[in-house]
Formats: sequence, structure tokens, C-alpha cells
Amino acid sequence: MIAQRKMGISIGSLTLPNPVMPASGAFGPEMHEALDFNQIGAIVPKSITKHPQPGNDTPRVCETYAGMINSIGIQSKGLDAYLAKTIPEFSAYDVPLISSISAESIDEFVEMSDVLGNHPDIDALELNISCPNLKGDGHAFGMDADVTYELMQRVRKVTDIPLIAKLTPNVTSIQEIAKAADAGGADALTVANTMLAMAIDTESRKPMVGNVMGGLSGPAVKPIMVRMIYQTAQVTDLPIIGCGGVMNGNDAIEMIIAGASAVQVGTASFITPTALTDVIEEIREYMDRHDIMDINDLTGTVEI
Amino acid sequence: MIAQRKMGISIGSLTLPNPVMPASGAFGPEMHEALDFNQIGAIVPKSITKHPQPGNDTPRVCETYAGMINSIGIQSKGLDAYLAKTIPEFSAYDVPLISSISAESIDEFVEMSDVLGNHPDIDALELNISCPNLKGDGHAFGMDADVTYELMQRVRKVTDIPLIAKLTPNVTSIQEIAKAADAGGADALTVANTMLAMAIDTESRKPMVGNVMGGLSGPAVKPIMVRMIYQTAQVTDLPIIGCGGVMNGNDAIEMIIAGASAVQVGTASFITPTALTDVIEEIREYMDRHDIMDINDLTGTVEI
Amino acid sequence: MMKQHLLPILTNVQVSERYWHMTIDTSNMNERIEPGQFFHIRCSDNAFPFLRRPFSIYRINREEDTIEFLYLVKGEGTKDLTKKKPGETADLLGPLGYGFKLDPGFDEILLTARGVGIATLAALAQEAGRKGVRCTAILSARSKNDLLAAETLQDFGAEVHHVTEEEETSGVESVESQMRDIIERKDVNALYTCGSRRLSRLNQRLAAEYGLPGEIALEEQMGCAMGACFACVCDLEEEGKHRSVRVCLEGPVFPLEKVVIS
Amino acid sequence: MMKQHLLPILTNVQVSERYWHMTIDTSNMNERIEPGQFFHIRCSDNAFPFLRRPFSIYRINREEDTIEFLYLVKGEGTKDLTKKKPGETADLLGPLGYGFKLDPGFDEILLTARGVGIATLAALAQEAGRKGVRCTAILSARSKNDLLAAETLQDFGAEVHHVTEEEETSGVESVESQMRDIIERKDVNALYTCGSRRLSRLNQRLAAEYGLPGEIALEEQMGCAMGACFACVCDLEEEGKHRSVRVCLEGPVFPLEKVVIS
Ligand SMILES: Cc1cc2nc3c(=O)[nH]c(=O)nc-3n(C[C@H](O)[C@H](O)[C@H](O)COP(=O)(O)OP(=O)(O)OC[C@H]3O[C@@H](n4cnc5c(N)ncnc54)[C@H](O)[C@@H]3O)c2cc1C
Ligand SMILES: Cc1cc2nc3c(=O)[nH]c(=O)nc-3n(C[C@H](O)[C@H](O)[C@H](O)COP(=O)(O)OP(=O)(O)OC[C@H]3O[C@@H](n4cnc5c(N)ncnc54)[C@H](O)[C@@H]3O)c2cc1C
Ligand SMILES: Cc1cc2nc3c(=O)[nH]c(=O)nc-3n(C[C@H](O)[C@H](O)[C@H](O)COP(=O)(O)O)c2cc1C
Ligand SMILES: Cc1cc2nc3c(=O)[nH]c(=O)nc-3n(C[C@H](O)[C@H](O)[C@H](O)COP(=O)(O)O)c2cc1C
Ligand code: FES
Ligand code: FES
Repeated sequence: MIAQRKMGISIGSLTLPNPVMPASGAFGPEMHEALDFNQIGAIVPKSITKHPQPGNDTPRVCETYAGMINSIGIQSKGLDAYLAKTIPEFSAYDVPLISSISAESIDEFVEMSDVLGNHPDIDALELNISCPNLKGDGHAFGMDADVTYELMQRVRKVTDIPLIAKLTPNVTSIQEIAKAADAGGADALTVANTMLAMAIDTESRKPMVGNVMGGLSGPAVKPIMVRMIYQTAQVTDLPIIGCGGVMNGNDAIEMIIAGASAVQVGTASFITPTALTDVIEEIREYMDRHDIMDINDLTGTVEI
Repeated sequence: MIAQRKMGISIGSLTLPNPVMPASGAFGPEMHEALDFNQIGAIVPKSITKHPQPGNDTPRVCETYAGMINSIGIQSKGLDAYLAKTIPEFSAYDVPLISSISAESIDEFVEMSDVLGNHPDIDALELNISCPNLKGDGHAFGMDADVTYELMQRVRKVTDIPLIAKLTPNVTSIQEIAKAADAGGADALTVANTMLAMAIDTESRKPMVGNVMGGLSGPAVKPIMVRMIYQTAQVTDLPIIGCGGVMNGNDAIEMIIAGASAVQVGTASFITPTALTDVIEEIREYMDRHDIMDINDLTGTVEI
Repeated sequence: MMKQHLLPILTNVQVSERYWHMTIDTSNMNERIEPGQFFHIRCSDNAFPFLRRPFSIYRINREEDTIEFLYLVKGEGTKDLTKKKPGETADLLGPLGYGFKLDPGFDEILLTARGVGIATLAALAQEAGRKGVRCTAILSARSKNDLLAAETLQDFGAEVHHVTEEEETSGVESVESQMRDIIERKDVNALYTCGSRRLSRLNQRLAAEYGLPGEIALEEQMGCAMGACFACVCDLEEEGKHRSVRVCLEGPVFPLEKVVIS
Repeated sequence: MMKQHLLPILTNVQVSERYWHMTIDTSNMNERIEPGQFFHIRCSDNAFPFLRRPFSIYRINREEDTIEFLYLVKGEGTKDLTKKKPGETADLLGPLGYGFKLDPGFDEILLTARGVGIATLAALAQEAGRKGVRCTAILSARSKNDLLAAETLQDFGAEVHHVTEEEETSGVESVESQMRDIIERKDVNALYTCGSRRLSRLNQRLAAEYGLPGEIALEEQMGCAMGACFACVCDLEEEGKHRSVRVCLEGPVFPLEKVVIS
């Protein structure tokens, strides 16, 4: 390989060195033993809540065909511990830090974004408006376009750093929610969080995860996510971060062709700890093979 | 096995000999060579439209992780050919015949239900208000509670035979749609049709199915369907027909425990032509092993 | 007959860079198998790949009660098929569809096959050999290596011509002049083709011009292979009207002149 | 150390009705392995099962540079693991977590293990044998057949007592009286347990009563086994307060008295 392929991508004012980052909740500081954090596009820690909270009952994960259900909930040490420990730990690395925020009300989203969105070590915020594990039978902010709009607009007022709205796929029209987030001031959209799902052990008749329902991730959901990325790209010009079932470079390329500018990798890291850097390498190989000079040239090139 | 296990289930006034029937579109008269039709719970032919229509461009199927996408569309010979050929062909068998109807407007649903719902050889109607392959970016009647209510109510007026609403899973709240169908006069709900999905060949950058998007079926979607069955059972007393990813008796039992009274088997038949009768046999074994005298006793027994 | 058979694998070996060859013991199968028919094969026991894959019958050995498949390793399914070992079981649905019709009046036929289409026409060459019908085959492939697998056609008594990209002999014009030469020189009675749209169109054109009957074996993406799912459709033109047919059920072999090649 | 290793399988054999035993060549792995640690193993290359499965190290052979696993065939994952053949590669992530602490002051320890917990405590018995610490083990299982796999504990010099459902000897009261007898008779210094909630509670009770230290190895459903996903949590009670810990990262071995057994 002689050619210098351009892999950098932009999310609002932020430039990432390459389009591959971890999915929130499937990445932790301890993984540095297995993975060179300085090679990835950005660091995205587990979603943080304002107050410490315990998460859900165990068992918290179970396996399904080509996927897994998690009902971790947001086990969190709260904002103070995050500021004191998590941010310094991650800002030691040479890549942008994107904080994922989970909150129980719009006010709380605003309050947390005010703190984190004005912190010198944080480069962007991902607003997890989609976590299906919260109380309320899986209901989430991101299921309602008006709520999404209001939430984004209010958060937009308190910070200037790029805002990424992480959408939920458990909606009738991802386009409506995407448009609302765009209008509300989002700089990018993560498409999407997990599909609300359930599995039952037929011997015990008990749900396989403690919280009854949980979020489905992994290759099983990829065709749904590719569809939503494509649909979202039709209605907004915002950069899209594809998420859900990326196991290898080919999956990432598929999402990019559908309309994504970047991808997140979650479950794959549980199987191969170096999945993130493997995906980057495989994207690079694809660019070589197809002589693509700039990864941005591939975004949305699906031939209809 | 000495005990006589009861496997019959009711859908409104109709009794099925057992709770296992084909999913519409994944079953055809030719399969009688491989499968004893007289053993299954009901016959459900491919959805029929009023006028002949050609279906979508090929390729019409592609495979994904633990699933497949189809964009058959409703290739149909129209109502006249259905009355002249399909109904006589299937009514030769000794099991109830459930006609699946697809239409382009509420009026057309009513018109077709009037004909088929008053035909002596047809025992129930399944209204496919969910087919995501139709034009309009995957939009379907069953994505809107008000439309669903009106559609069911109007169809209810023209026929007395049991009406099954086949819901789409591509919605924010399956509960809202289920309640609307119930209020509109449905006797049962099929939960659910396929998830709207897309796959792209990264070499050619072309969608893997001719129609760009299609419906995802198979084991990949089962955890989403089990969740929706559970949610639906919380808001309605109507019998639920679980559908999506049933590959074996255990999957059927899982749906029944979640709240289903019966199940449909689609994709599994493509892999094992005797999947329908295999599932029945495996349900029977489960009932023996757990000493369940009546399959209806198992419905909704998930331990929360 | 749509029946699922679990049959012993006798051999499964690589025969060229991209092709493998598998022999199956059919002594426990009663159905009669015709050239042009296919089986829908479960390539692995894993959750993925998931669907069966269709493969034509490459060779039918009625005396030994075996059949053979010749397959190109293309994607996940065929890759998994190579892992099957002699003694293990193959899960076959079939034989499916309608095969070739070899009119008793034919003395001389011409086959044009491209890529995996060669496997499909091989069984016809074998049948022709058995029935004393003279057979010429033009085999087209990417490389000479790909054609190694097809040497058996010669064993069946066929006269074999090779064209390849590698040698830049596979262009339509070059095949056309070869076909014309053979048709005229040998007084061919019928044309058979499989595996390429371009060659199919060429066959249709020449059949019309020379007034020859012919047949074509189609390949379409399949779901059920039992006529249930309508995945594998194509159009026939009959009396000026288009009629949709299912390749798995009504084909895969169709009258050459009727098929609408998209 | 969270590292993925692809290592040769030396043996993989069935040792009783439900148990298998696998030996891995670790000569290309530098990490030091301690009893009580575990590996997160990819049981097959298929799409399903999908997640790795955690297995304790059953036996560590420092001289031969091998490690052994003893595993119960439970579901899809372990079923697939039985298909791996000598010469093939095992995909191991680890060694993970913190192992047992065998205080240099201990002369006499008592292990109580149930089911697959026996595999976890075996490596500790081996270590005890190596260090000249006397070791008694009460092994509890469904059937005598299940205990066949555990005969090696005797090779390590442990005194082994069996209790089973089959013989109706595995009730908590029966184990309690055996434990009391051994603790009192042998002047046991520490208790170790794995594999059963009931036995864990019993161990906690007796440890408190006799004022003995102890450790427990926990099993929790795991996702990543790298501390990232918080799937495998349990609570420790410290100074009257509950603290959530990750079994994969901070365990799987914890102080007996601290673990909140739900
Ligand atoms: C009637 C018929 C007979 C055939 N006979 C032979 C034969 O004798 N030898 C041989 O090597 N191949 C034959 N093929 C093609 C063969 O079925 C495909 O090469 C094979 O399915 C590829 O599977 P894969 O998983 O390796 O490839 P992938 O590309 O991974 O397959 C992905 C999907 O595409 C489908 N697919 C890919 N290529 C084709 C194709 N050409 N036609 C139909 N579906 C396809 C597969 O079934 C699968 O669903 C035949 C096809 C048909 C329809
Ligand atoms: C730290 C640790 C050490 C272990 N050591 C051993 C050992 O040495 N030998 C042995 O036989 N078993 C051991 N186990 C249990 C072993 O991991 C499970 O039996 C195995 O994962 C079952 O997988 P399966 O696919 O066969 O079963 P399935 O029941 O099909 O598994 C389904 C899911 O449940 C999980 N699971 C099932 N049982 C357990 C369990 N007991 N603990 C945690 N997750 C479970 C699986 O990982 C999988 O995700 C250990 C577990 C842990 C946490
Ligand atoms: C164990 C686990 C925990 C997760 N926690 C979070 C979270 O805290 N916040 C969030 O936005 N998404 C969370 N997710 C969702 C992932 O970020 C991602 O959207 C999803 O896993 C799909 O991607 P994948 O298929 O690559 O795993 C979690 C996923 C898993 C598997
Ligand atoms: C090839 C194919 C064609 C289908 N056609 C129809 C249809 O005409 N009408 C309908 O209501 N559902 C149709 N479906 C959806 C199935 O009835 C069923 O809802 C879906 O396949 C999920 O079940 P499964 O996972 O068991 O296949 C079709 C599915 C497939 C795979
Ligand atoms: S493959 Fe299903 S109809 Fe032909
Ligand atoms: S298994 Fe992921 S934190 Fe322990």
C-alpha cells in the first residue's frame, strides 16, 4: 500500500482520526490490556447518570440466535465519580472522548450536559435518549419526536460541543425522530440503540434476564440497523454513526454505503477484544482494494 | 404416552386441532408432497390481493445472520383465481382454512372480506395490515392505531367468521395497535409480521433484494417477537398467534409461555419441509415431559 | 419429488482452484433423477448459513447408485460444504424441478455453458452419450483452471471447446462464430445453454435464425425450492404475453425461445 | 491478563456421562496462571453460540506447560466444545480474574464443592498438595457418575468425601455434620467453596461460628469477562454497606464472609 487513504471523519466541529468507535456500554478502561486505545476513532464510555444507580437484577445477559439480550440497566457511579475518575482515566489517550449521557428527565439531561459539555477533556456528547432498559415498559425519550426535539433544543443551549443523539430503533418512523433531533440541534445521530427483546427459559418459565426485557444487539439486528441508517440518510444531512451488529470491516462498510459516516462496535468486542482495531484494518483493506482515497466518498453510495 | 393431551385451541368461534399453522407466504399447495397437511392446525395460504399483481423485482430473498430478508411483495393471481383454484385446492384437506388478505385501501379490505368472509369453505380471515413490502417506504395500515381500528371495524361489519389482525412489529407501541384491533372487533392477533430490513452487497454496492428493503424473518427476530407477544398479552385478552423465528417446538413453547395461544411457522419450512409437523410433535413431547394436559394451560405462564 | 433425504457422502474433493466435487450414495433413494434437475442442499448444520443452496446434478451413475455434484466455492454456503467429509451425511431436498428433454429424433446437439452452468449441462452430455446422441460443448470460464473440473465431458463422448477470459477467447463474437461453425458443419438439431445471460441471448438469437429448438437452465436466488415462496420467478413470453413462472417448480429448464432474459 | 490466545488442544475426551476433560498446550503463553482464575473460551467458530463461555482452570502443569479444563456438557456452547479435536486450536481469553489465596500459615484446609464447582476447587487442591497443605474435600453432585471426573483430587493428596442426590447424602444437614466433624477433628484453618448457594451459606455460617477465614469462587452469567459490560455483578457487604463488584474482574474468588448470596 503506497496511497495514503483518508480515514478521518467529522462530527460537527470534531474530527475523528477514523470512523470506528466503541458502542457505549460495551467498552471499559480495563480493555486497554487487550486493545490499543490510541488506534480507535474515539472513546465512548458507558452511559453515565447523574446519581449513582445500581442497575438491574442478574442475570443481565443472555444469548439468542446471532445476538444477545442485555438488561444491564445503567449501573453507574454517578456524575461525581465520573468526573473524578473516568474522565481523567480516558483523557490520557490520544483520541477524542465522547461522553454518553443517560437521564431521567429533560431537565436532568440539560443539567448533566451543562457540566460535561463544558468540561475541557470532553469532545462531544452522545445523548442516550433510547435506553430501553429504563422503567416504563421500555419507553424512552427517543420514541417521541416532540420530546426529542425539545430535549435536543434545550441541551443545545448549554453547550457548544458536538451533540450526538443516539436514537432508539423501537419506533414506527426513525425518520420522524431523526428530523426532530436534527431540527433540535443535533450534530450527528447514532442509529441505533438496541431492539427491545425478551427470551424465556422454557424449563423454568422465567425470563432469561432479570429485568424481564432487555436490548438485543449483535449480527441478528444488523439488517434492521442498515435499513434505519438508509432511511435516516434520506431525511437528514447529519452525519450518521451506524450501530448494531458490526462484527467486521465488511459490516462497517455496509453501513457506510447505506449512509453512515462512522460506526460503533459493541458486542463484537466481547468475542474478539481487538474487534475495534480489526474493523479499522479491514476498512483500510477494503479502501485499498477498491481504491477509495477518502472514506467519506463511500458514505451513502448505495446504488438504488 | 398414555395421557390424552389436549392440543386444540380457539380463535373466536373457530377451533383448531392444534396450535401450529403455516405463516402466510411460506407455504404452498405443492408442499403436500413433503408434509401431511391434515396434521397441521390450519392452512394459511399466501396473502391474496383483489387484482392480479406481479410482485417485486428479483432477487427477492437474501440471507442474513440467522435470518432472511424477503421482498417478494404480494405476487398474486387476484381474487378470481383464488376463488376458482386456491380455495378448492386447500379445502380438500381436513383442517380449517384461514385466508390471508392484503389490500391497498380500507375499502378494498372490506370488499375482499365480504367475498371471502362469506365463502362456505373459508373458516377465518387473517388481515395482513402489516406487509412492509408495499410502496410508501414500508408504511403499512398497522402502523397507525386509528387506521387499524377503522379497518377492523369496517371489516367486522361484513363478516361473522373470526378475524385475525396480523400486526406489524415496525411500530413504537405494539400495545396501542393491539388495543385498536381489539376494539375494532378482531378475534385474534398475529404477532407479528416481518421486521423491515435491508442488506447491501459491499462489492456491487447494490441492495441484496430488488425492492431495496424487505422483511426480516427467522430466528434472528424471535426475541423481538417474544417481547411483543408478552407486551400484547398484557393489554388484551384476545388469543395471540405468535410468529417470527419459530424453528422448533421449544421456540413455539417459548411464545406460548409469553402469551401466545398458537404459533405460525414460516422460514423454518424452507430448511425442513416437515417443520410444521415436527413442531407439533415437539410440543407434544414437552407437554408429556411437563405433564401439561391442555396446551391452553401454558399460555401466558411466564413467571415474572 | 420434494423429499428430504439424509444420504451418505462418498467423496468430497477439490478438483481445481475454485471447484469441488462431491459424490453421494443414492442407494436409499427411490426417486428417478433426470439431467437438469437439482437438489436443495443444506450446506452446514450451523445457524448460519441458514438457507439451503440449489445445485444441479452433475452426473448420474445409475449402475453404482450414486450421483455427483460439481460446485464452485463462492460464499459461506459452498465454503461450508467443502468441510463435509466422506462418511458424513448430506441433507438433500429433491430431486426438484423438470430436467432437459432430449427428443428421440435428435442426433446432434450443441451445449453452451458458462461457469457453474457447466455442471448443469454435464449431466445432459452424459445422457446424450448414453443415448448415442452426438454432443458438442462450448465451455466458457474465467480461466483454464476453472475448466479442469469439466474434463469429464470428454469422457461422455462430447467434443469440447474451451473459451476463457484468460485467453481472451470468451467474447460473444468469438463464441458466436464457433457456434455458427458447429451448427452449420454438424447440422445440429438443438441448442442447450446455462450459466450466462449473454450466451443465453446469443443462443436465443441463433436458435431463431437457424429455426432450432432449444432449452435453457436458469439460476435464480431461491428460498424454499418448493414453489411456496415465489422468490425464484422469471418471465416466459407466450403468445405475446408475459407469464411469471417459478424456476424451482416449473423449471429450472425452460424452452429457450420463451424465456425473457432480463 | 486480558489477552486472546490461540493455543493447540492436546486432548479433549469424555470422562463420565456428563463431563469432558480438555488439555491445552500453554508453551506459547507467558502469563502466570493461578488456581481460581478462569479463561473465557470461544466454544465454536459458528455464529451461534455467540458469546464466549467462562471455565475455571482445573489443573495447572507448570512442568509440562499445559493446563486442563474439566467441563460439564450443559447447553449449546459446551456441546460444541466437545467437537474440538486434538491438534485443533482453542481460542482462550485470559487468564482472567483473581485466584485463591493460600495463606502460608495454613496447614489444613476444607473445600466444599458442588457440580462444576469441583473443577474450580481442584486447582486449589493441586496447589495445596504442592505446598504441603493438607486438604479435605467434600464433593457434592447429582450422581456418583458425575463424581468420576473428580477422582484426580485424590491424586493431589486430598482426602475426598462424596455426597450425592442419588445416595441421598447431599442434604445440607448431612454436609453440615460432615463439615463440623472435619473442622473440629482436623483443626481446619480455612474454608473454600464453589458451586452451590446452599453450601455457600452453610460455609459462611460455619466460618463465622468457628471464626475461620475462607474464600468463595462465584459463577455469574458473563458477557465480556473484561470488566466492561457489568453483566456479572454481585454484591459484597463491607462495613455494613453493599458494594457491587464484577465477578470477572474483581473475582471470581472473594472473601467468604463478604459475599451477599442472593
Ligand atoms: C437450479 C440451480 C442449479 C445450480 N447448480 C449449481 C451447480 O451445479 N454448481 C454450482 O457450483 N452452483 C450451482 N448453482 C449456483 C449455486 O446455488 C450458488 O453458487 C450457491 O448457492 C452459492 O452459495 P454460497 O453460500 O456459497 O454463496 P453466497 O454468494 O454467499 O450466497 C448467498 C446467497 O445467494 C444465493 N446465490 C448465490 N449465487 C447464486 C446463484 N448463482 N444462483 C442462485 N442463488 C445464488 C445463495 O443461495 C445464497 O442464498 C445453481 C443454482 C441454481 C438456482
Ligand atoms: C468463573 C466461572 C468459572 C466456571 N468454571 C467452569 C468449569 O470449570 N467447568 C464447567 O463445566 N463449568 C464452569 N462454569 C460454568 C460454565 O461457564 C457454564 O456451564 C457454561 O457457560 C454453559 O454454557 P452452555 O452454552 O453449554 O450452556 P447454556 O445453558 O446453553 O448457556 C447459555 C448461557 O448461559 C451461560 N451460563 C450457563 N450456565 C452458567 C453458569 N453456571 N455460570 C455462568 N454462566 C452460565 C452461558 O455462558 C451462556 O451464555 C464456570 C462459570 C464461571 C462464571
Ligand atoms: C452489555 C451492553 C451494555 C450496553 N449499555 C449501553 C449504555 O449504557 N448506553 C447506551 O447508549 N447503549 C448501551 N448499549 C448498547 C450499545 O451501545 C449498542 O447500541 C448495541 O450493543 C448495538 O451494537 P452491537 O450490536 O455492536 O453490540 C449496551 C449494549 C450492551 C451489549
Ligand atoms: C418468502 C416470504 C413471503 C411472505 N409473504 C407473506 C405474505 O404474503 N403475507 C403475510 O402476511 N406475511 C408474509 N410473510 C411473512 C410470514 O408470514 C411471517 O410473518 C414471517 O416470515 C416471520 O415468520 P418466520 O420467521 O417463521 O418466517 C412472508 C415471509 C416470507 C419469508
Ligand atoms: S424458491 Fe420458493 S418458489 Fe421457488
Ligand atoms: S462479564 Fe462483562 S463485566 Fe464481567
